[in-house]
Amino acid sequence: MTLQLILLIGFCGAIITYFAGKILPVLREIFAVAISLLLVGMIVYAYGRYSQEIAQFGFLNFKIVFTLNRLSWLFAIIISSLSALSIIFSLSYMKGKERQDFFYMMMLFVSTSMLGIVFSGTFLQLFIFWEIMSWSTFLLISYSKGKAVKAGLKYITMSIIGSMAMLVAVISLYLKFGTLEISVISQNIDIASLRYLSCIFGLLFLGFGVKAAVVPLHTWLPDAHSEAPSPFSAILSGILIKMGIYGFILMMYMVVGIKIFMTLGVGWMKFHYVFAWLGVISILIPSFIAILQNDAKRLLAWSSVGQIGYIIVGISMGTGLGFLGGTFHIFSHAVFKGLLFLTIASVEYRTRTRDLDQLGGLIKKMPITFLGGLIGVMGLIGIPLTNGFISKWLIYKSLFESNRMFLLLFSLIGTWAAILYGYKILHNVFLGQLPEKYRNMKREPVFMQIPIIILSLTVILSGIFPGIILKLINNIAFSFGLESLNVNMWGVVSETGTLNIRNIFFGILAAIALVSIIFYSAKRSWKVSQDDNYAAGAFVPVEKYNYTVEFYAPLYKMIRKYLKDVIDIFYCWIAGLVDALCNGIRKIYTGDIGTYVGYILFFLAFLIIIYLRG
Amino acid sequence: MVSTVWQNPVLLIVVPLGLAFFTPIIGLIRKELVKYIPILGMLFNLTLSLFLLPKVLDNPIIVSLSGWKPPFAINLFVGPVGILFSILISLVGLLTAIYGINYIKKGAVEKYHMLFLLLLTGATGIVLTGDIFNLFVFFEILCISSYALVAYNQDKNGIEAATKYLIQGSLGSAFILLGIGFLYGLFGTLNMADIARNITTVDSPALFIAMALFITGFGVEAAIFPLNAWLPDAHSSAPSTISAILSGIAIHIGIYAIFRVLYTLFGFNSIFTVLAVIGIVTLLIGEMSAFRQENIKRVLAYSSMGQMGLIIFALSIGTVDGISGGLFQIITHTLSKSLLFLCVGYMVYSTNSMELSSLNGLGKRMPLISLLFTIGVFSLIGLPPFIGFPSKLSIILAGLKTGETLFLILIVLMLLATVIEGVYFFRIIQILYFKEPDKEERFKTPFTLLFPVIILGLLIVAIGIYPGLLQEILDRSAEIFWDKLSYIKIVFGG
Amino acid sequence: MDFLYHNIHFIGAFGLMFIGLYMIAVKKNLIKKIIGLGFVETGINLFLIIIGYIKNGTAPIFSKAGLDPARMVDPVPQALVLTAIVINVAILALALGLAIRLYGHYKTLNVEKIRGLKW
Amino acid sequence: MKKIISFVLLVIIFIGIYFAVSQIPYGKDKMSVSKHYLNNGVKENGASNIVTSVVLNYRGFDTLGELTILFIGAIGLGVVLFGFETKGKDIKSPSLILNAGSTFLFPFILLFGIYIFIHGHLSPGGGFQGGAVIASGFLISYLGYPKKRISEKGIHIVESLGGTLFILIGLLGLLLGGYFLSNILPKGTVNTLVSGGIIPLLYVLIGIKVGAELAGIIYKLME
Repeated sequence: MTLQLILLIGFCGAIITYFAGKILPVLREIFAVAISLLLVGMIVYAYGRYSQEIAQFGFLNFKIVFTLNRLSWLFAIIISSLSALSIIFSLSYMKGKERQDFFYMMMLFVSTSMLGIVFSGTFLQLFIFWEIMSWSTFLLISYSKGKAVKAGLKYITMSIIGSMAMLVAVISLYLKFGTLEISVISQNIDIASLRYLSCIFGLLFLGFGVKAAVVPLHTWLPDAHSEAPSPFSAILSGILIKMGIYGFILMMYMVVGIKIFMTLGVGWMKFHYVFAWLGVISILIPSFIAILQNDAKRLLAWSSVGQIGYIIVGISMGTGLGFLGGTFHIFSHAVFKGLLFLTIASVEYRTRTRDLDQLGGLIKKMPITFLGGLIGVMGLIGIPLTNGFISKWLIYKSLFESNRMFLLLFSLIGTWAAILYGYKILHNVFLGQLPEKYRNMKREPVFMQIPIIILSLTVILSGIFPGIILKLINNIAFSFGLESLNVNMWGVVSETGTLNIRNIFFGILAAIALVSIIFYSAKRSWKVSQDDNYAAGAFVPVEKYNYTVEFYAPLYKMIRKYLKDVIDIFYCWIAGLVDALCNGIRKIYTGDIGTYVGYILFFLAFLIIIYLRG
Repeated sequence: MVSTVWQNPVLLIVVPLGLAFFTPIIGLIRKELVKYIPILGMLFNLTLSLFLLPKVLDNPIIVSLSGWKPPFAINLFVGPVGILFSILISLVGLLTAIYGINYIKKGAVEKYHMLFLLLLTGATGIVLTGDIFNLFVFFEILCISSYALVAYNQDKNGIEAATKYLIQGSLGSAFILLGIGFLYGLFGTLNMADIARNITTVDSPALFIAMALFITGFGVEAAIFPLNAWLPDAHSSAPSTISAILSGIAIHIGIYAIFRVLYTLFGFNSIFTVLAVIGIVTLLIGEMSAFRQENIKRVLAYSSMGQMGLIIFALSIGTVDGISGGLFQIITHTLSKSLLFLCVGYMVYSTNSMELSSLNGLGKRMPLISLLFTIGVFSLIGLPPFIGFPSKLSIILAGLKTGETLFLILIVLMLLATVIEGVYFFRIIQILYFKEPDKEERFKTPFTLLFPVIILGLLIVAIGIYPGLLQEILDRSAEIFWDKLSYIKIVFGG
Repeated sequence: MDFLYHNIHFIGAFGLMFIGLYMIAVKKNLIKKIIGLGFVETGINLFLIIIGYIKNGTAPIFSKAGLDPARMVDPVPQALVLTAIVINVAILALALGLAIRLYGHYKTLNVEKIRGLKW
Repeated sequence: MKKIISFVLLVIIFIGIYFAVSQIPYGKDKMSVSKHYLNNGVKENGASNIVTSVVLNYRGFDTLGELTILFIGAIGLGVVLFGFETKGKDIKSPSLILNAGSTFLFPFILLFGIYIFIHGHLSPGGGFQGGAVIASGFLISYLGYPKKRISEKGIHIVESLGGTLFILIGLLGLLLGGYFLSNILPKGTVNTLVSGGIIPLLYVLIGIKVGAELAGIIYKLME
């Protein structure tokens, strides 16, 4: 009953929140936070109680089964806690905005439907919750109006296409296996031919891939993530795109099994191979595109595509280490990308802009936000002692061990790009010169500080003690029949020293100590105010002296011409084509009654001809 | 004797008819009372149909009229399908009648209510009758009253649409009559069961031509492509209550008629394949035409056309599953489309414009109506947890179950059409919610306008979450609908 | 000639229908279209009556004793035609009413000009 | 172009119809159900005109529908032409001959119509035909006195009563005979005026109703 109860509480809570808001705004906020925290609590409570529940009533003739296993628990906890933090964050962020009842309702709706996805024991439920997630997300993406409207339409169009493909796959699974229960299908997977499974994978790739924003299907993401309300962007980037990954993991490891999966494909085009390459492309190009962005959220959005690439590369390796890395990256990306989006949101909340050319120097004004941003960027880049380091390290290691040098190389290049854009966002927002207009800015409200602090601590703590989560993931991997690795509190132990944070931790502490000793003992500089802008005695106007504009200008010149989003242009072209076609089609209704009568006669004649000929 | 008289299904047709005839006299007593007559009639029908439903699920009832056994007199075949349709008709009719109390204010109000009731009676008659010529008569009742009602507003568009509808529709009826003539010439009888019994004895072009005539004739009402040119005009120009009835009921009745004739009388298997293709073509054309419309009611009308294609496709799959899915889709479409038209009716009434741009930001100005509109739209696209999802799912399931490549291709096309449908509907949702309104002031909605819409919305959600509610009824109905032999057997009493 | 002789009834009925359909499809004047509709209906009614005809049959009325039921023509098509005529009357009346209204709006009955609703 | 296409389509259709018609023998006896009517109709209904018997009893439900359609036609015309003003055209008063003739003929036409529908079960004719004749009487009176109006309310009451009574008789049949429209009255002797059970009664109602409706339609269209 617990799982159904969780979902029930989520959905009903969403609706209650809406109506509570009609009565009293405070009531709504209390409800929203309470329900999201309650969900977190229930999921924490459910830890270790892995079970399968068959629902009392079916859907059509299908059984409804809810399952909780380690994998879904991991996802559930990420979903529920990140959305709880986002909702807490929204308490301040959404203040004074219109239609808040709706916003909170949809936030709860989206997160509960994602919980529904991970608790699904049958593909049917998976699809149902998937669709609920799609449309509720759509309603939130367009929330801010303006450009968001177009972004929402783009999102939902791709999303529908994806889910239609998924629907076909689901139904064909049903016809093949006579059931949609995931556990039953995975037991009987042998009766399906490889060709059939490849087709299914192709279809599901469309379905899951759109949500996961793998490269040819990513075009909705930059628009949607940047235009959505910021707390929701955190959810979008942090967990929603992971739902696609969840689907992939489910299919690859749980349903089909990794052994069969590695043999899937057409000829030499093995599926996992294609998949890994798509992952690498997702790392490489979007990361460079991200450098070019001047909208902070758009930059982060492109970076999300890149980070998803790491996850995909990791899980498509089919080794224990790769799985460990990929899945850990799901967690770490959720945390640090959520953190970054919230950071930007709190900057945006105070400054009313997220244009990187106009911001700068906010370090003094919002120190906690800066700290959050710093830690987030460190995680993003993968600096040791953050969780991003752990996952990326593991992924590189697995690539290395699987002898995929090209993949490794391209992933590393992607990381350089990550460093560049990570620094760009950090610098352009927080460092440098403070624009004049923000001189009297207040600090961020407390409800924004709490989630940022919690997430920052998570990034650091899970970077120092990765074992807590690695152990769980290792168990998941073991249950999928992958090789079990020796995981302890500090990392993965093996003869070659796969990952040992203890050494790194102390090493880095020592290095920091060393650097600071040198830095302070060899101090030759003096402090200068940023506004000490004298150029040969002449006073330089403050506004113009803002070097955040055209950051990395030479680099832009070099790479810009290669980095058009060709795929997006292609899709838009197709959309235009369809549009024109539709406009043409409706011209058959000419408005002339004689023509219409002609149609009727034609139809009759057509039927008669059919008969006379056959 | 007296106790069972009130359960006689013939009352489903006769009582509303009598009420409609009696309306002018009531109108003489008090003009206001006339508005409540359709409500009375439909309430009666709804109660009786719901009461009859469990009975006919076991055994369809045969009612012979004038006291002679079939085939000598007209008989009613009251099966689950008929009662299902009757419930739908009376439900939507009831809600629309309630909506109409405050909605219809100008024009010949009294006559509107009479015609409204007669239209619904005609629809009920079609689904219950077991006689081909009687079917034609009721079909004409349905058609002629809808011609008149489309023109009710008497504006330029309404009259034009009604004229076009009338010419195409009566051409269709002429074909049906010709088809009936052929059948009578071949078999010397008009009772459907009797014809069905003898149909194997004849194998001639006349039979096929008769069938082609029937398909064409009923197809005009059922909005098969390319016979559906009247539909967008008529549905968009009629008063919204009538659009709701036309879109929610009238066209489904056309489909019922086609498939009753095909399943029970003819049953050429090859024609089902052709019809399935035509259905998908209708779907695609409808959705594509709706894509670029700027007139909200025309969007809905074209979408109705598309949905008709989907239903035709489902019913031509030719398996019990397919029929069950098709019936389910009919219910979906009836509920959703009447909901949408009623919502839009109020929107158009308030904003005085049918342009999509006039709906900007209505989500703020009339929140409840917009919410219900959204529910209806989601249900039509087929998103869970609304009724459209299980129905679409069962259609796809039925189609793929046949395992034929043709159906696979058709289903892929159908999904493509769903994408197109989704896009334009989502665009409307965005216009409702995410565009700045021109004015801020909110509209107050009268309760009589709100009540029917809320009921429809609740039904959509309830069945969407728990489709098991309908599943058994639909499966049983589909079985009886499909089974020609048992039809004959039941009519002739074993 | 023989063909004509034996099928003259059908030719009459379907000829009317053909003319009517052609009128509906081609003529531009709305009234002519409506007249075409009348033609079609009449043709079909004629066809129905022909179906029920029996060579040398009598009317199905037992007005005096000793009439042989076997020699009477089929009464059913006559009943049908009765109904069909009434239906036709209703349709034509409505159509004419609409035409009057349409003329009021457009000041023309040329259907090619009455194209307010399209696409 | 359009003409040619239409013509070709029509030719195809009629080729199909030709094939179909060639299957239906002309002038041969192919009755199945109506055999029963011819053989037993008189016995079962007491009406000597079998067509009437079919129209009102065996297929009485159709007739009810038919009445409804005419009713719809009348109301529909009312809806379509609601509020339509005659543009103050001066109606020329007709010639003296028409004027006097219509006054003279009107009662006779009415009488003839009534005769037709009362004898509907005995001889050719019936409610619809009688109603049409009555309506033509009204037409003549209209031609004679274009300015005179019969009361629309009166027409409504008549047609409404006609329809309602028809249904009430049917329901009475359901109540007493167990079937809608069952012939509950005694059959009487064949070929007398009072025979055929409810049939003459119904035909009278139909006659009045149809007369009223057609007259209504004529007046509406005349305006």
